[in-house]
Amino acid sequence: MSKTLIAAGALMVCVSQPALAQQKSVKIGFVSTFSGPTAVIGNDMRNSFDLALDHLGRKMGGLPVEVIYEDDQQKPEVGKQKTEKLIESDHVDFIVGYIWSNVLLASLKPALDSKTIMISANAGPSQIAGELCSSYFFSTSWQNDQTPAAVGLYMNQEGVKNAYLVGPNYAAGKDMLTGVKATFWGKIVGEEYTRWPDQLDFSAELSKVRAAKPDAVFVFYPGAAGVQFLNQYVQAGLKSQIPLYTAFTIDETTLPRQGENAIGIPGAQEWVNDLPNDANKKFVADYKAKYKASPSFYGAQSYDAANLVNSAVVAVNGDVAKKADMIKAMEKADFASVRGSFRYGNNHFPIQNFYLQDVVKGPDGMLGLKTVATIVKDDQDGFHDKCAMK
Amino acid sequence: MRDEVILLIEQCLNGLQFGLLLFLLAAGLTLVFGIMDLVNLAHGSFYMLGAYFAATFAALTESFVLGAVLALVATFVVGMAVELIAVRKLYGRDHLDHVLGTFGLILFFNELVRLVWGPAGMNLPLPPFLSTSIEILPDVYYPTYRIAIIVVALAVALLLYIVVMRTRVGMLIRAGASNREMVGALGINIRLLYTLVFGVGAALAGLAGLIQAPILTAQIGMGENILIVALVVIIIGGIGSIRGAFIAAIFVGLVDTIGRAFLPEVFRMVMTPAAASALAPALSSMLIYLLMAVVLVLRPQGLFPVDGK
Amino acid sequence: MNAVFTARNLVIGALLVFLALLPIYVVATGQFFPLTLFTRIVILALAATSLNLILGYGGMVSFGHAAYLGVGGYVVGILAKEGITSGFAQWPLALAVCALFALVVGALCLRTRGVYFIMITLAFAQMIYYVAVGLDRYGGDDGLTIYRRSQFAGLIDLSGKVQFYYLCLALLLAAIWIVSRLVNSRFGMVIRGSRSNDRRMRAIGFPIFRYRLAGFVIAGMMCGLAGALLANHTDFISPAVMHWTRSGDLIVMIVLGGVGSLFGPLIGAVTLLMLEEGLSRVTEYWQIIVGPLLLFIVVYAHGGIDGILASLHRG
Amino acid sequence: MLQIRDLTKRFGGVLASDGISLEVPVGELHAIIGPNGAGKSTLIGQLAGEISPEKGQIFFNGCDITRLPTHRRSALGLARSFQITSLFLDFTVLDNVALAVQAHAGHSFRFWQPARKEAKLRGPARAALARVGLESRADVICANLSHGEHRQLEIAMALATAPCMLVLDEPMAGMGPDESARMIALLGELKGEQTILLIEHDMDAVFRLADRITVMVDGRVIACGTPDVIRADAEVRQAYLGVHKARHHG
Repeated sequence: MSKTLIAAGALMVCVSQPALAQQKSVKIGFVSTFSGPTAVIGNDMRNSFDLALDHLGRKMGGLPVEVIYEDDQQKPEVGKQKTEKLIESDHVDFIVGYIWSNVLLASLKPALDSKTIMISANAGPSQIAGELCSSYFFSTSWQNDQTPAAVGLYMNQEGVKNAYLVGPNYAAGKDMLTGVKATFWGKIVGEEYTRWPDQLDFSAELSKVRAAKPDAVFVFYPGAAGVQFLNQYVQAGLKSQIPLYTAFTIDETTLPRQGENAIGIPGAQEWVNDLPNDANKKFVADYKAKYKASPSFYGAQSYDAANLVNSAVVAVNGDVAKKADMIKAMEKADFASVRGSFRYGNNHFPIQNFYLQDVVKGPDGMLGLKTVATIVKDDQDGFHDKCAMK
Repeated sequence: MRDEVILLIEQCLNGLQFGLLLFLLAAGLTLVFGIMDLVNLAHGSFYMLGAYFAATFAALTESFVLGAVLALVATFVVGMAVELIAVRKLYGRDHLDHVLGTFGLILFFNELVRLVWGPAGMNLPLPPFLSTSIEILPDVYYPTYRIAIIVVALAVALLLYIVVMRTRVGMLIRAGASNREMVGALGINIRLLYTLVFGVGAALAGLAGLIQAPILTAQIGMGENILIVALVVIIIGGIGSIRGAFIAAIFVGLVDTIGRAFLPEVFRMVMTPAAASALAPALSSMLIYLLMAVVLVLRPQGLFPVDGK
Repeated sequence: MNAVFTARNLVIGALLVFLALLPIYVVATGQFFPLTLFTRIVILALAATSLNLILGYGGMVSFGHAAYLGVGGYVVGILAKEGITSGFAQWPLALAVCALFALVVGALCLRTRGVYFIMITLAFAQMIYYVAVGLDRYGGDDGLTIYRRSQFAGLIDLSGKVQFYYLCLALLLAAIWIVSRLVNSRFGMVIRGSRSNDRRMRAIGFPIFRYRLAGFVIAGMMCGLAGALLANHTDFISPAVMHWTRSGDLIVMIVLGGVGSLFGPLIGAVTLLMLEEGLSRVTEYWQIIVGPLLLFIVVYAHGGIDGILASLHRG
Repeated sequence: MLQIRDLTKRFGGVLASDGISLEVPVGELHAIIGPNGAGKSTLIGQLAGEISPEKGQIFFNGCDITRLPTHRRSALGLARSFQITSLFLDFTVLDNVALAVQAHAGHSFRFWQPARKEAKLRGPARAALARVGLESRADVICANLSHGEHRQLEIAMALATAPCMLVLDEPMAGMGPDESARMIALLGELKGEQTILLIEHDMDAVFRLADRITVMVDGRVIACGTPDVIRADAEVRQAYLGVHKARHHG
């Protein structure tokens, strides 16, 4: 049995190797989470990326596009392995995806060492915006601190005097709470970090929140944890007592399970499904038609990532060996982004608007997210001056 | 001062609720462990199935209670089926085989659930009468549903106690836990007893899972982390002892919750807030393992060792 | 009995030849991924071999062995972060810290038996896991990227993929050789005796606790070496390498390959990881196949793959 | 050689050892008999150091060993055989005995040289096997031995530790008549060379071999003396031998 397995293994290794770099297609590696409860996010990203390729006619700069999707299982070390595999075995020209800051941080080194252009379609840890920045790295999302900082500004506008902050104990969680604290003027009466990703019961934290009697609570819980936190917040009777402000806690992937609990809870986002630009209208309408569901901001950022790649490949007429030229093209952010136009800062993070969003019940009785106001215009992250690139 | 006392009371209730939930899981685990001498890592899979069944049946029947009852029956049946098809072959093997075989079952069930229900997980909405909070003391509110969990779990604990201590079946179970041959000598159909006990254990895990579903939503892999905590509970309590499991579960629930709630404050007194908020969550997660290690170092057979083991 | 060309020897021989020649294929084709994959397999086989010493020969079912992978890796990672990149400092320290950790854990755990032992070793692994989570300076939960691999004063360059692979393979073979010497020495006879009957061992006059503890420490150090290699291989270390499921993986490798067989852990590691790699390419739902397969092997193939091979010869 | 004073041990409410005192001088073959549940196994457990007494003392060669761990007692020269066969079943017969030799041949922190090639261990092991008549079975895997051979091997392992005293826990249990006869012959040969404490149900063997006999009932010593004295003791006849016979015949 073992003999055949080993033989099969050896055979597989051989078969899986395509002939060496004959450039007849653009190869893109896509790392995201496709297993476990947060696979919902990964699937939304994959769907949106695929939709973008449909819109591009499955060609970039005249070359066919090949995408290889890999599952990081939401684990840094797995994500790193998959990144290495895409680079060493599949020889991808671009590597895209990454929901989680810790997975992205672990995967950064192999990508940069091999000079593969990397595009984060979600995670934006402060280190990569600052001291770890690289010309090979681009973001189509935001730096982690920016969105909560926008929420902090909104809390100021609402006259919140003091707040309690709760978030998960990992790279993005720490960035998010730092982000709120950077802009929120009021007093922080308490701060809780919870075990990530396996703590799902927040009873102890909610009791402390209640006892602290703050004016407001700010939370960051992406994916499934956002469903659990919000449901428990409502069950504890806190929703009617203390206003809740969120970042990345309510979106189209979680809303079906949060239901009416989410109504009236504000959040900030750089993209909302009703932004009035043509690219966005086409994206949202076609997504709904193709997948019978609403796209989330994760999807929107992935859609943009595909278009960013396209802008680079088109600029070099399909000669993807010209990396420096492609990077130059990408720095112009010269494509129709679904968030409206934006530009890149020196650290390759977007300088962009952030909007206030809210959950409302549509005329058809369905819950959806809606833009309420623009919180901040042309916002740049606070780490770009730590980046050595000019 | 009053605020602090109220917070402490609330956190104790949180701990009690978590502990009782652990007891539901640990009771089935320790029964199976004690009677069949089987380390069942797949116990957490029944917890997960309980949650998924409840969410599905509640949606179908549009009744929370009916959904819960159907889910209990379903996990009981699935438990017995698993015993008949797979687990039965592991009796009498060493613990290493149990760990490995039931680890295989975990993988199987996780993927099965993903195939059947998809990766997103399922919500189990609470009926309106449970989704509020009630005044437990003047001006002190606590989620009704968590009170309901405490009541249900205590009732189950009492029922188990009566069954194990006062009935003929219970006598068999106790006898089985301390003396396998004796049960055989009494001419009892051991195979049937084992299948039933395994089914009951699965149903208890399913109960724990369906109880958690409205709070945590039903999720793939939800059983694994809590399974380890449940194992800690039965080890601290002494394998095979329902009483030990009960006391250890409440103890673990309280230690975990109180640690999580108050350790950060304690740390902030002696170090910078940044260091405290980094260290405290890690240390509070560690507490129950520390507790188990201390108990085992002092009492290598747990707090309430069952004779003959 | 002593025939050289048994099915088992042929398979092991073929496997070793394959491992030795792999880099030639890799260099010839320029496809480096198989080498990355097999470096990982070889390192995990080393970890499994160390666990096999206490689990397979000594009957100590440690469910927390991955902790040493983490401890060894973290020593390398932390030193690298603090600017000490010399392997001559990193590796001995990694082994020493693992030995100390194993000594403390073993001294406390070896008082218990059976399932209690399984669980208390797990408890210590979980504790060290959460210690790593709390190491904020070294990345906490997110892990720590190692920007420079261990330096050996130009003797060997760990960044060279082929060199690094051969180093790992050499260390694995050395470990297997050491284990084969150990288990047949006086010390090994005591360890193996206490596996099959520890009460009897005491009655004939062995203070077995100290021998078991020594075995526990040796296994811990060996696994710490695997940890140092793994950290260098992945350029990254995070608490996840110490997660209990990773300890479970090591046990799976041993049981799959053959408990208490010298080459069992290697065979198990290759089989398990190739199975994962292969099946995950075939179907997204590959675990639905692996799960029942594990159960099947436990129920019907006692002695693992090595046992099957040995019985082929006998039959 | 061995002195036991006022040994007391309670399990739950049951007195398993009720103030036992006993003395075995050098060279004696001393037998302990008693019905099931008389407390013989508990006594052996306490002698071996697996059960710790609540009260009382055990002296061996003049040293107080009451609180010593099992392996230290063995090192002092107190060897025991087990009632339920308790061997290393996956080792060969010679390996089993060699392990017993090894236990008394210095420490075992020797990590490198193959133990199976050490003449220092193999030689005495073969001698012990020869002593019990198992030399021809040296290379058989222990699990493949017959029941009687297991018992012989038990004795060989006890002898291999070069003991001052043997404690034999029912060496003839479950043996057929032929095997029993061989064992009685073996014990007869050992008698005189070794001080032996023999716990045994086989009355013929006990009365044939023992220099002195102690009779236990309900955790107490009810009589102690030469075989003739014991045979004549009315209390023993009533309390034990009668019961014993009844059990065998009924």
